[in-house]
Amino acid sequence: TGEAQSGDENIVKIGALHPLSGALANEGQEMRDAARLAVEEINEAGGIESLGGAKVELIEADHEGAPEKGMSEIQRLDREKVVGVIGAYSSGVTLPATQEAERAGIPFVVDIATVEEVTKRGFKYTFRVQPPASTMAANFLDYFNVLNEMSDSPLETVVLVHEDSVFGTSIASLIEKGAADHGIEVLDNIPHAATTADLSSTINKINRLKPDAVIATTYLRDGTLLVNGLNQSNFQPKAIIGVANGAFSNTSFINDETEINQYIMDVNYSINPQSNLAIEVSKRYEDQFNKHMGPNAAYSYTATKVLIDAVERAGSTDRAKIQKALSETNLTEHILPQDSIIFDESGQNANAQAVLNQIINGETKVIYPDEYKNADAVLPTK
Amino acid sequence: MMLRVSNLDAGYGNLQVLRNITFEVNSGELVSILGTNGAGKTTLLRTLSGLISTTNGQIEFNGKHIQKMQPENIVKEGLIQVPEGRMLFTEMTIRENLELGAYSSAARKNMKKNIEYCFKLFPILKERENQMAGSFSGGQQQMLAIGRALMAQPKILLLDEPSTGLSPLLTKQVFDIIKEIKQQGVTVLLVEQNAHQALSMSDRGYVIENGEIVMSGTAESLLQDNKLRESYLGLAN
Amino acid sequence: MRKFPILISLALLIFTFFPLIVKDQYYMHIAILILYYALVSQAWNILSGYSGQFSFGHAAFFGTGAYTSSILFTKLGVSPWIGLFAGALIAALIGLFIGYLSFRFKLRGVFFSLGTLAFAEILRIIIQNFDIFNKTLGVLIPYKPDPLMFQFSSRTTYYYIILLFAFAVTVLVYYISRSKLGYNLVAIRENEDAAQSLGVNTYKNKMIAIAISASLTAIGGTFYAQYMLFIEPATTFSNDVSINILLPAIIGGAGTVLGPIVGSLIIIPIGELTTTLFGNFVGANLMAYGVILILVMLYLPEGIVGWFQNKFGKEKNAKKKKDNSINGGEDVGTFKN
Amino acid sequence: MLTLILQSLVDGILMGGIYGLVAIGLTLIFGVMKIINFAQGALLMLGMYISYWSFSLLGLNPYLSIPLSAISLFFIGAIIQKTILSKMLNAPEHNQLLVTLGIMLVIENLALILWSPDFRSVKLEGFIQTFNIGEVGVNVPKLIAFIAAIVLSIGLFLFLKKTMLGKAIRATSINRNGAMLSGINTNRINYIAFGLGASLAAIAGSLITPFFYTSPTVGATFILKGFVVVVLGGLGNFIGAIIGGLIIGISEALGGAFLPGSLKELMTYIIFVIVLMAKPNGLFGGKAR
Amino acid sequence: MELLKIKGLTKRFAGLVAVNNVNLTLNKGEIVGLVGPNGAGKTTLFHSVCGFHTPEEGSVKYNGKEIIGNKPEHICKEGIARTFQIVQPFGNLTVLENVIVGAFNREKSYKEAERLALENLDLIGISSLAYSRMKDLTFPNQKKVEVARALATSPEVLFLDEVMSGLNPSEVNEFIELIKNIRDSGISIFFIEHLMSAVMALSDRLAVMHLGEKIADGDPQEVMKIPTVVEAYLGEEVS
Ligand SMILES: Nc1ncnc2c1ncn2[C@@H]1O[C@H](COP(=O)(O)OP(=O)(O)OP(=O)(O)O)[C@@H](O)[C@H]1O
Ligand SMILES: Nc1ncnc2c1ncn2[C@@H]1O[C@H](COP(=O)(O)OP(=O)(O)OP(=O)(O)O)[C@@H](O)[C@H]1O
Ligand SMILES: [Mg+2]
Ligand SMILES: [Mg+2]
Repeated sequence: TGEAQSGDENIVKIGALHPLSGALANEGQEMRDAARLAVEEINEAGGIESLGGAKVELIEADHEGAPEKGMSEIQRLDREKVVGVIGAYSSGVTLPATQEAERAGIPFVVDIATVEEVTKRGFKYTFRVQPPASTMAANFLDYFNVLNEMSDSPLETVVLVHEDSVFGTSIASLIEKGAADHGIEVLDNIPHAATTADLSSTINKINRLKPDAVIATTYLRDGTLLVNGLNQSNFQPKAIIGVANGAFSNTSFINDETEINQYIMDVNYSINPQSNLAIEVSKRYEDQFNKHMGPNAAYSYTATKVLIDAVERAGSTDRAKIQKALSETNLTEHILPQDSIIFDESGQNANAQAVLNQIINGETKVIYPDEYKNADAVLPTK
Repeated sequence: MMLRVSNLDAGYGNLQVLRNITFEVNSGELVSILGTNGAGKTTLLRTLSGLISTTNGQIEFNGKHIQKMQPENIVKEGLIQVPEGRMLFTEMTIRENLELGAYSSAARKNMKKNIEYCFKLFPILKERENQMAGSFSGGQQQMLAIGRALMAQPKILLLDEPSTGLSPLLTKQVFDIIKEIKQQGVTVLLVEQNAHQALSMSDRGYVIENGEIVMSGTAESLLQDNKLRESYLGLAN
Repeated sequence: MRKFPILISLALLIFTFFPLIVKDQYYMHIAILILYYALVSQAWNILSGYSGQFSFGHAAFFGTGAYTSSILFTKLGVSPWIGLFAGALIAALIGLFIGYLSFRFKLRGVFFSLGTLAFAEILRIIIQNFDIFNKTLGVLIPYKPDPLMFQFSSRTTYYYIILLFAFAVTVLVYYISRSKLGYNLVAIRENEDAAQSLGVNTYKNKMIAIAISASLTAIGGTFYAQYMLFIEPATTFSNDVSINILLPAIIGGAGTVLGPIVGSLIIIPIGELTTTLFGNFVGANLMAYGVILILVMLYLPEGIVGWFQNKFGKEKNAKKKKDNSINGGEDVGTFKN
Repeated sequence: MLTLILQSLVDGILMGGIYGLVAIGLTLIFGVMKIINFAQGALLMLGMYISYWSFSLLGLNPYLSIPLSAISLFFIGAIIQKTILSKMLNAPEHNQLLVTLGIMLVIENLALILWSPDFRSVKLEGFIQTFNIGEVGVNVPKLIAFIAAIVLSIGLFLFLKKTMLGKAIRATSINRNGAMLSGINTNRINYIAFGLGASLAAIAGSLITPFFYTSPTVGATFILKGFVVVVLGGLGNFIGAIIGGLIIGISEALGGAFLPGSLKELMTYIIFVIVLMAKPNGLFGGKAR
Repeated sequence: MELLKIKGLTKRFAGLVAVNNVNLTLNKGEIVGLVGPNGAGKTTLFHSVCGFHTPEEGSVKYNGKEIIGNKPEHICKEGIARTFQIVQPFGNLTVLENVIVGAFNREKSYKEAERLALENLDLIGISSLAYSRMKDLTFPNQKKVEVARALATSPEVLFLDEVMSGLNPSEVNEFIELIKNIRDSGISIFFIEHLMSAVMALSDRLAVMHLGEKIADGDPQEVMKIPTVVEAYLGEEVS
């Protein structure tokens, strides 16, 4: 299966597998756009040098959020002779899709998929750029303590609110596990369905428990319901902190909900605001697609770049060689708030980490760690 | 002439049931249609009402060609049918069923009066006006079906075996009502298995068999016909 | 239907040789999906196509099968081959429970449909809230090919297994359709009062139908889990699963033996075809799929097999009719000389 | 504790009103016309988009764009009925289900293509979002929706029971041939009924717009509960739909306050199943034939 | 021998007493007719005996065994088969398939059931319709199929609810012969009919219901002379 792929010598095909339609289409299309941007940049810069300036072609695939669709799309991409794939956002699709890629020997660079197991199956062809749930949780706990050190009104009690798919659940349960060690008291851990039309019972519980902070892992719609509901209720926590939150990092939320989003924090993967490259890319993204480059887009962009970098270094369209090149990745020029991108044995981006963001006056800023920050934190007060 | 049917063909899908049917009904007449089981009588009435589309031929009603008209417009013209199987609104009350009989705007004006008239003809309908039609007994449903048709103020009334399921007493009453309706100037086209009784009050009759009209004549002549007596009236000579 | 044995053997033959001719993994995967959907849709067909109890919640049985074998395997190391039967058994019990509640209390029509849907949701919520089921995290089955553990390195093996399942179930349905049980079920679908008046124990027969249907669907669930190696409650118990299960049977012809297979043979490739043709224009593929659904239902209201039976069955019936009347069947026509 | 219970009750009642609101259009199409309309959520979504675009392009308050969305959807519904559903009046019931599924796919994906999957929201300036009664907060947009639900359900109840048109709609769904023979233009009645069902979906959509994001798949959020509520209340029963909605809303709110995890959702379905056991035709359903 | 004994049977519908304290017996080999004005409660009585309604009071003994409270299917298994006044066809099945469902009541194998079904279709004289779809048949033919279907269950007792309505007089005469033949084959018959010619020709005994009550029971000729019967049912005199 590992052989040279493209029919046309001067074209290198890579696949992008995302939920382009269905309930997750918003995120999926945002990520596809980022991949398009990355490919465009490469081609503008002269294509893949080691392959004589071969152009990169992006083959876009839609998995609709359905596992078996993800599987068949991988095979379709295989027949298209892609040299590698990026994707796939939903953990439920990423797991079978990467497995299929493993079988077929297709390098698969996961842009987003939170669940730990993606890189825990001993697969050779699976790599992940995003920090997994455990890193997200660990980062959150650390930052939380840092926050408390800075502030004169420390946060002691929290309520965890999370959407109940594997994404929210895995992060929330890891936080709950580690909370005690970090001196945090978890008053409750409340799940909800991401598609829910109503979060008032969650809000009522929060009202009763009166935590210092609400820690939320949600998608856009439910996240907005939560913040809105809290805002309208009689109790205001000192802080609302998202973890990998799909709302607090979303353009719609940041731009449209200015009445309620002031000072909300979010521990999230994102771009590095101290990097000129990142600023440039996100500017171009914004110009081209008319929306803010959120973390999902940033990671798809990076995943595409990582894959192409490997092709460049492999100097071949042979998938096995690309796999080898990927495992030797050491990408220093990237847009993420982390050291160089290198993959550990399991294929996980070893330096991946989240940063602490805060929405300040309708813009999202990094407030910690210091090396990446572009604004000072507005600390919770009482 | 009120109704003239010429060279009519009709059927269900690929199945042709009616073949080259030609007959007429004059204004004020009571005409019976006889025929064995499955001969096509019901199909004929359905076609007249527009429930089945014709494949050939013409239906002229009061000078208008109605073979291409929608059923509801045919009703507006005054051609009303008491269908086989009654086709009641089973989950609606007796009163609502009657009211819906007077759906067309002309009939709606006289709704109150006509309901009273139906109640007079069939007192059980008044007694049970709020009962669901579906829980009526078979015969009661038949009365309701006739009542609903009368609500539409028919110019011509098509009755598909109206005595089906009625007790002898009620059968008599229904025939009396048909006579009364006729008296009032309504033209009647009657399909009946109770051939003897039907013919004895009819002006003329047609016999339909295998979808074709095979015999016609005045009521008396038909009543005297030997073959008819044997195979339709069950009277061996 | 007398042609069935010939037809089915022929199809089996073609399907058996398919992998020898077609090596492409993509086509193999599609073929597996076709057979898998033929299996679960056939299972649905028994309850809903034959006995007319329209289930909207077969995801409940599918999920039970998938979860039983996967949990047994990952937590206790029980081979999914055993899990397959355990899942089928538990699904049958759940089916009987749902059946008891629905049929004893005379839920009919849409009430039954939404009742089954509610049960699928109830199961999902239960799974999502209990640790033994890994809550919402789902179950990841480690990738370690081992035939004894229902895991194969070659896709062809999966193919032959699902081929066997799908055809076994189809043959089973063929026999049911010609048996007392089959006639009872159809009678229940057409008119329960009449069925009862003819001595059909409607409750018992419906219970049998739901038990068979549930357990066969669960077998499909186990297969799916072993093939995908990952299941999670949100997708496993979703409405989409229930709809995908009933789609082939209706397209092909509910209440016919070959309906689910034919429907699956059509609907799965159409889904792939629209993706290939319109895939670059996101949304257009699903729109096209929707349009095709509408057209099929408009022009083939009784499904593909139903349409065939009507078209060719009619001629056959007409012939039989004639034969009969020649053999002394009474004829009309006393008048025409 | 008491505040919590009271607050939960209020939230539950308001949310129940929303469920009821969604269920009203559904109970007309599903309960009276006997069409299992999967596309109802998609129609609701169209209503939301109409209100959204009226707001963002014309600056029209969503409450003012209700007539626009209602009328537009009436015609869309009538067209769907005329071009598609009217052709399958004699087909088996479950076929309609697949057809409406197809319609849903077409509408949702058309919306995806036309308007992208972006989430859109309407922000009403200077609009009071909540007020307090004692310590209990009441959400204003939801209250408006709740009142609208009650008004609409009573209106429709009277419409179907008292007017000739309403009776004709019921008659047509019971026996189409019988209706034709009574002089009812059944095709027209079906366009009107389906159009009305669609415009009720649109009204619900417009009323939801002020507090919920609009996106192509938003219909799914409401429609499943909508079906549950319709069945719970008894098919075709408008008052039943509201009461069914309230039952679900309140039980969810109380369940959410006192049950761990996402078990509150279980309440909906368990209540649903229990009600059906006791009353196989829904709370206010008539006797089975 | 008393085959079926109905005692004190009462069935009410919300305020309406549809069947009021009715006593009736059917002896082996007998044909009993039941007449009465529309809405008298005849069909309701059938429904109550056959398990489709649960009567409020009374008992029905079949072969000495109480059958009230039994489900319709059990009553059929016991040996009572019935037809419906408002036909209850299996609309999408062929006529033959309709009858096969009945035949499966006692038969196990498909072959046997099919044979039995064809036999009964032949008996009723509708074999030519065997492969027609039930819902395409005219009502009278559907009723004939219902008779064949009921007979195929191999009953001891046959309940017929207005099977002859919609037949023309000659066809009625044929049907009368048919029913007599069925009786001669050992099946007792209890029938409702409004066609007086048929009622008089068939009934060994005749019962009359009015407003839910049985108002007469006995020799047909005698019963038809009872003034209350004449008044309630026939109107004026007997023809
Ligand atoms: N919906 C239908 N589809 C197909 N064939 C039909 C349909 N309805 C009736 N037929 C057939 O058409 C023929 C004529 O039927 P029709 O109902 O007109 O007879 P009829 O003269 O009214 O008989 P009856 O006295 O029994 O009511 C019959 O052979 C019948 O089987
Ligand atoms: N399900 C029901 N609910 C309410 N009333 C009913 C129900 N079924 C029957 N009835 C009423 O009970 C009475 C007896 O009805 P039944 O059908 O037994 O009459 P019948 O003697 O068979 O009349 P017919 O000769 O007209 O068929 C009627 O007044 C009828 O309206
Ligand atoms: Mg007829
Ligand atoms: Mg009766």
